[in-house]
Amino acid sequence: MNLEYTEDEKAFREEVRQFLKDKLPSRLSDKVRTGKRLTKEDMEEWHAILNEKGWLAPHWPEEYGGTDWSVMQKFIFETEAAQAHAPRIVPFGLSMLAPVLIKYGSEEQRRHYLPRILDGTDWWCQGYSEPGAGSDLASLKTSAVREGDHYVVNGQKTWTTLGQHADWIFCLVRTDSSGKKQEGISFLLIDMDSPGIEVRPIKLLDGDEEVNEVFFTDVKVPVENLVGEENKGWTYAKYLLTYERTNIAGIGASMAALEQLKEVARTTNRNGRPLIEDPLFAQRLAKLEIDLENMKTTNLRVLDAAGKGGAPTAESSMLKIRGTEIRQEIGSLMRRAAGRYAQPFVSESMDEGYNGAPIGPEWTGSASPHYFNMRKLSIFGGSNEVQREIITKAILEL
Amino acid sequence: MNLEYTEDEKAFREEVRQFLKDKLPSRLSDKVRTGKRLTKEDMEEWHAILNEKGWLAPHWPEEYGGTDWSVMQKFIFETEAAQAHAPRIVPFGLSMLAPVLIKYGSEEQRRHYLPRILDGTDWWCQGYSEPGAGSDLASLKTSAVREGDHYVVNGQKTWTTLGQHADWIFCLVRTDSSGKKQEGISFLLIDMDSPGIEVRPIKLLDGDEEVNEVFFTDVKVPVENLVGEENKGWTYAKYLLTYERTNIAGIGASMAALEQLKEVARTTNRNGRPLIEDPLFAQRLAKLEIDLENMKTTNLRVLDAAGKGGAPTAESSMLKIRGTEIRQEIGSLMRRAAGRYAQPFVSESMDEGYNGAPIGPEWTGSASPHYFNMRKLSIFGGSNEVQREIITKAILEL
Amino acid sequence: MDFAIGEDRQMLADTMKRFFANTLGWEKRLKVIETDSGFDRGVWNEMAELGVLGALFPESAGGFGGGAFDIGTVFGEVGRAIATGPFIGTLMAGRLLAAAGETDTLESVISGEKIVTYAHAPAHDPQTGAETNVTATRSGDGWTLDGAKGVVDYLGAADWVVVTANTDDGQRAFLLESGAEGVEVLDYKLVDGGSGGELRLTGASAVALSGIGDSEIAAARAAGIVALTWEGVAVMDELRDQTLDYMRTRKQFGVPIGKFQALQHRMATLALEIEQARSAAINAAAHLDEPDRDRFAAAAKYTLGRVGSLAAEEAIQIHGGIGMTWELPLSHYAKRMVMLGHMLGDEDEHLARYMQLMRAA
Amino acid sequence: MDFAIGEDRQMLADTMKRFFANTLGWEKRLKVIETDSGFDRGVWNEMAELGVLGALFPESAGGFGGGAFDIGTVFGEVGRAIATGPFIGTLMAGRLLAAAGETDTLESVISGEKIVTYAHAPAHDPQTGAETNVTATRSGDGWTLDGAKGVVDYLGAADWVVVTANTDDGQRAFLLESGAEGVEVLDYKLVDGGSGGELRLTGASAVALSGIGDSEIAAARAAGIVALTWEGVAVMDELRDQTLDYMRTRKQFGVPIGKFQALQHRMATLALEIEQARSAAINAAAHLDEPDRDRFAAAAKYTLGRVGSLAAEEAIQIHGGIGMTWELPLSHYAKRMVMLGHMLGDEDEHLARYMQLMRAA
Repeated sequence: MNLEYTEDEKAFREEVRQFLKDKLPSRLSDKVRTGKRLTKEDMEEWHAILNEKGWLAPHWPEEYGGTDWSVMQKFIFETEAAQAHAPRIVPFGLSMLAPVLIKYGSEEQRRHYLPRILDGTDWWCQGYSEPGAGSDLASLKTSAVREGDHYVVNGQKTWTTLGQHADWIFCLVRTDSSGKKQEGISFLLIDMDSPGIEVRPIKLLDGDEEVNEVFFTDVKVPVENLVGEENKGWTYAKYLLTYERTNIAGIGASMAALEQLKEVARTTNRNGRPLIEDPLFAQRLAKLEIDLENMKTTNLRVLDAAGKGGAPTAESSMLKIRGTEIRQEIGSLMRRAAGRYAQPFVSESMDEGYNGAPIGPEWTGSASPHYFNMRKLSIFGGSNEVQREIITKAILEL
Repeated sequence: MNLEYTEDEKAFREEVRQFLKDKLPSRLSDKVRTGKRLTKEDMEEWHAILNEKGWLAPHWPEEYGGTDWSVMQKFIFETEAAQAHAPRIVPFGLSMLAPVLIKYGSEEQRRHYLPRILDGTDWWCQGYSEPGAGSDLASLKTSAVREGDHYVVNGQKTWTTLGQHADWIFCLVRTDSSGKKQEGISFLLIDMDSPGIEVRPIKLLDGDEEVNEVFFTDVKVPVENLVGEENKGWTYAKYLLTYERTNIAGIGASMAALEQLKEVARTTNRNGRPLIEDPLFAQRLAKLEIDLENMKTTNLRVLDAAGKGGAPTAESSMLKIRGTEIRQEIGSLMRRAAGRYAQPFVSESMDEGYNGAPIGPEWTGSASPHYFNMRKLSIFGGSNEVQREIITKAILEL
Repeated sequence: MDFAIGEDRQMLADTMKRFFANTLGWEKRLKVIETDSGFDRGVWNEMAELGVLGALFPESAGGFGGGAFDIGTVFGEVGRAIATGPFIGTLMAGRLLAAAGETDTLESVISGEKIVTYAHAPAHDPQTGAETNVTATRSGDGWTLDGAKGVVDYLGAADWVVVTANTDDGQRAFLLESGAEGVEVLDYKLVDGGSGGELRLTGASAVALSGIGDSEIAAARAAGIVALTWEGVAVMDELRDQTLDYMRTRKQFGVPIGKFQALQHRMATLALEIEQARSAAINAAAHLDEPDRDRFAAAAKYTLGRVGSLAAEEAIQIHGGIGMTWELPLSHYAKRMVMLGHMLGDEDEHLARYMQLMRAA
Repeated sequence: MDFAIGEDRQMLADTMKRFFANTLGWEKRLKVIETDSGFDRGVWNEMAELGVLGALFPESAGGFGGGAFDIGTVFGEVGRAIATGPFIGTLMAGRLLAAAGETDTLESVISGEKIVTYAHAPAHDPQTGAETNVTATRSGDGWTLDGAKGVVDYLGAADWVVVTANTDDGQRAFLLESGAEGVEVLDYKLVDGGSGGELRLTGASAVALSGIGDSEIAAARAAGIVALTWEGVAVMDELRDQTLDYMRTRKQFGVPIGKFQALQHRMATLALEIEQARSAAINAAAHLDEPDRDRFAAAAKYTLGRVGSLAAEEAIQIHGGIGMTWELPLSHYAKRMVMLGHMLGDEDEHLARYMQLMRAA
């Protein structure tokens, strides 16, 4: 057993660090570090920088623009980028749609869509959830009826993250209602400019609008936009949901956030001493750090097993649960650290260039909104309850 | 709202305290306080003292020997007795069988059995659980077949607490297997001296033998020992299970045990200071004490509602869950307080008159056995999972 | 022993329930919390006319209640309606005004004519990063205040502020006109839709409240904690009931999610914890005028913080995405719940206080 | 990075598994733990002949392993078989003997001929109620030991005891013959079926181990913690697997209890926590010779204590009454699990240590 990085991995880590030092704009990393809102342009800027370097799609095959990195290299890149406060890469095209196209799409679809994902021509969003189909995704109702060269799509999707920026949406639609609910689902690519599509933002409890409802009224979609076979969409959907799990625990983001939290605990006084010397706060912090240190190794063990030829396994459900719990707990401790200054809410202060009077320590401004926003982590991407169901069946064999 | 005792209640409390001071033998209270084993004779001694005073059966109607106390008086008596380290009163005859006889038994049964319970002639034990019927009590299989003037009983009961001392056992038996499982159960009184009964002690993980298996092989039971009607036993069983709930939270026992724990925390040094000044131990202790203070009031609120004419309600399931959790947590903290001295196990040191060399602080000797023994609280008497089911249906209405 | 709240208080509660239902319906409330002040002055005045604020103070000070369970009753209804407004500031400032015999001032507060708030916690100084507090110095017959206070409840709407300050003789309290010279108010919105502000004082003139020192200030704080815990328990009740309603109707996999045992058992635990929090709030009220006041106040505020976060987080989690939306009342109750934890000291602060009192006992 | 345990260690593990299966079946173990010493000397010797004890020490000291993952491998199998015996005493005393170059003594321990244990923690003095430790004073060429040590692993069976003691020059370690004059041994059974003892020394002669001071003693402790955490994770694996087996077969209300979702979700959480504890144990081993050894040791022992209690309590609870019976192996695993938490410092002690290191970092 050896938990050290190999020499090659160390060299790679250096290369990544140098790249981040040279190419990650401090304007962007400052925004990420201080919890400011990222604009569409911010996200596109980082996307383009990575694409120029050829590091945008590490998990794609090399022939389409991937990097041929080992799982460990991918892990190193992700943790280093997170610790350097790089923006998260918008995953919908790169990490969700692309693997499906690569495995199940036609060669034409791959040749057409993949380069446009890389160069930023197409911003994709995801059309999975519906108002009546949350954890029970397969009960979706949005229908696609074949009429000549087209499908006609009617229905509604919801929780469509960043859908307001999107050029395209990949959708699960119902093409057959006669059999088992999983068996009549198809996977369609839909141009967001199509007549009959309406996007309505959903205001969340922190006042922000990052998710949307998308309504489809007689939307015509060319049949060549079907991925794979009709009524086989559930297979592709499940593949998509289990594919990109190397970063599901969000270790890098947690490491970066914990460092900030510890800095806050060292520099914030409460009752005349730094929070890190307050036994009750310090024990929360210590328990959290221990949990994260353990999680790092748990994550690497799962990656190591996957790298040895295993596919992503049900173990990733454990990573999802504890990884999101850790991120939520970090958010919770930042909120606690803010004390009474967790209460003020100046929405504009989270935008770039805000010049208003500062209220409380700077980092407190986003503490509560971030805490509330983090609740989504245990709900989206397969709720933590759904993950426990997966563990029950696949690992516990109950 | 007024959480103070009334003047009458205060006077009653004084009377109880005086009685305990005068009549509770220090030999017994010392044994209880130091976690020593109680013998059958010890339990009988306290039983007789209470009977002499007329305080043995507060929850019985006065005509049979009850006290006509209010729920608050019963609560005061129970908490004062526990805090004075009185032995617990063996409940099987007094608090389990007697209420069933009073409500559902014949006048002959009441006149015969109740006085014998009071004067200690009959020691009762409970024949409810079976190896295949734990939480799912109604699936019991022990059969009673009517043959002339007798039932012939065959089967097995288990977890029969203190059955080794018992003269009689009250049993749920199956008299009809044709319909719903709840509908073929009868309630029988069986003399433990009957031919065909065998009692085998079950050794528990702490090495002690307080529960038993009871085997029935062609045991003849006179039909007049049937309580109520044949096949209606499930009604009586449920009544028994919900009847005696005023003390289900074990507040008095917890208060007494917490006082001991705090004394230990004040007098035990760890790393050069008393445990009560160790922030990690002290916060466990403070959380526990707060939970118990809250529980005291929750318990009184439930009693108050019951005293105003309400029957014991599903709220008592909450009392059962949190009450047992608190008692278990006290046991857990005693074990933690013992540090490395939680490991030695000198079984004989828990018997009266043990003269061996003491190992570690005196109270550490029973810390681990007691901790393990306390696990039963969340299992027996309707497991805490079963209580959550009751809450789900009766309170949450889900 | 008696756990009934009493007829008069029940009437008060019923009145408030009806009043909020009529004047602060959900759509109205959504509009109110989008305003700068975060509350509706008209509703406030109407409510004052009903006598709600009078219930917080004893007859000797122009009110008609002032007992711990009166406070609890009022704040319980505030919580149930998730009403915004300077409730806690009115209570705490008003208790000190009452103790100081400033009945005229208090009368105009009780009637709704004037708004008063309470400034006690120090401010974070954005220049130095340090905590800054207010000091008071004698100036002729009166006093001059300098320094700053942080996160003062509804400061922007206040006509008067009761400010605590350090003097050569220890801590005292002062009555300050918010429009006076040397008073700078920086007001802002709060996470729960209300408003707060930073109070910066430079040689501002103020009137000393007579007879107010550490012990009266501690008593006002204890009354504030009773208020917050009763408000909190009502908010928890709402979080639980709204979640149970959702569980009965929302279907997944063909059945109401309330049929999933894992969720049932979590809700059973939550319901139990809420009953414990209710008992803690009752204990805090019952001991408000007793020697062990601080122990029960600490226990109640600790319990509120712990159970409150659990209630907010479980309610959102069980709702799923919809529980995170602005549109649903639930998310607003969750925000209010969590923010209550940050007022007058959080869970850890009160647990530490309890530990201290336990050691000393 | 590589998480495979390696071929040699896998062979060692397989050998131990077979050995325990053949020599320490369940009925045999039940008899062994009823004896005074709580272990079987014959089994111990056979095991030593297989080379199991040699795996705990480096070649330079007559062993053939001694790395952190060797220790982990051995103690993992000890845990899985819930084998009793002076394992931890052998490891910790042996590490100090090795460091002091006492290879002859160590050789007879590795071969099974002699038994050594390790006495470090102070004793509770039943007369004074105080903690008493051992002090060493020079006496001619040698040393004299006075004082007491508490809860010494398998003291009654030991031929030798490595005793730490305070001297004028700080802490040192000594080799003591258990039969020497001035040595009083009070031995007793332990909760988990093994044995321990109080060691009382009155002018007992002992040999100083050369070159052993605070830092070597701390290293032995860290090795001991690696051992306990690996043993503990194996015990947790057993608790989980035995409980899952029970859940698949035990029926209530007509279905296996494993079909109850509330229990499923609790077991999912437990399984997750056990993986975290395994990672903690791996981390402790990986850092045994690194500068941040103590941080990872504290993290692992804290995690072991926390998850261990959870595993023991959940396993018993889900089994119900049967989980509390002597007859079922499960209850013995649960007892061993909880007792591991009490060895070499408990959960809270290690969390406090971690907090201290975190503050200093």
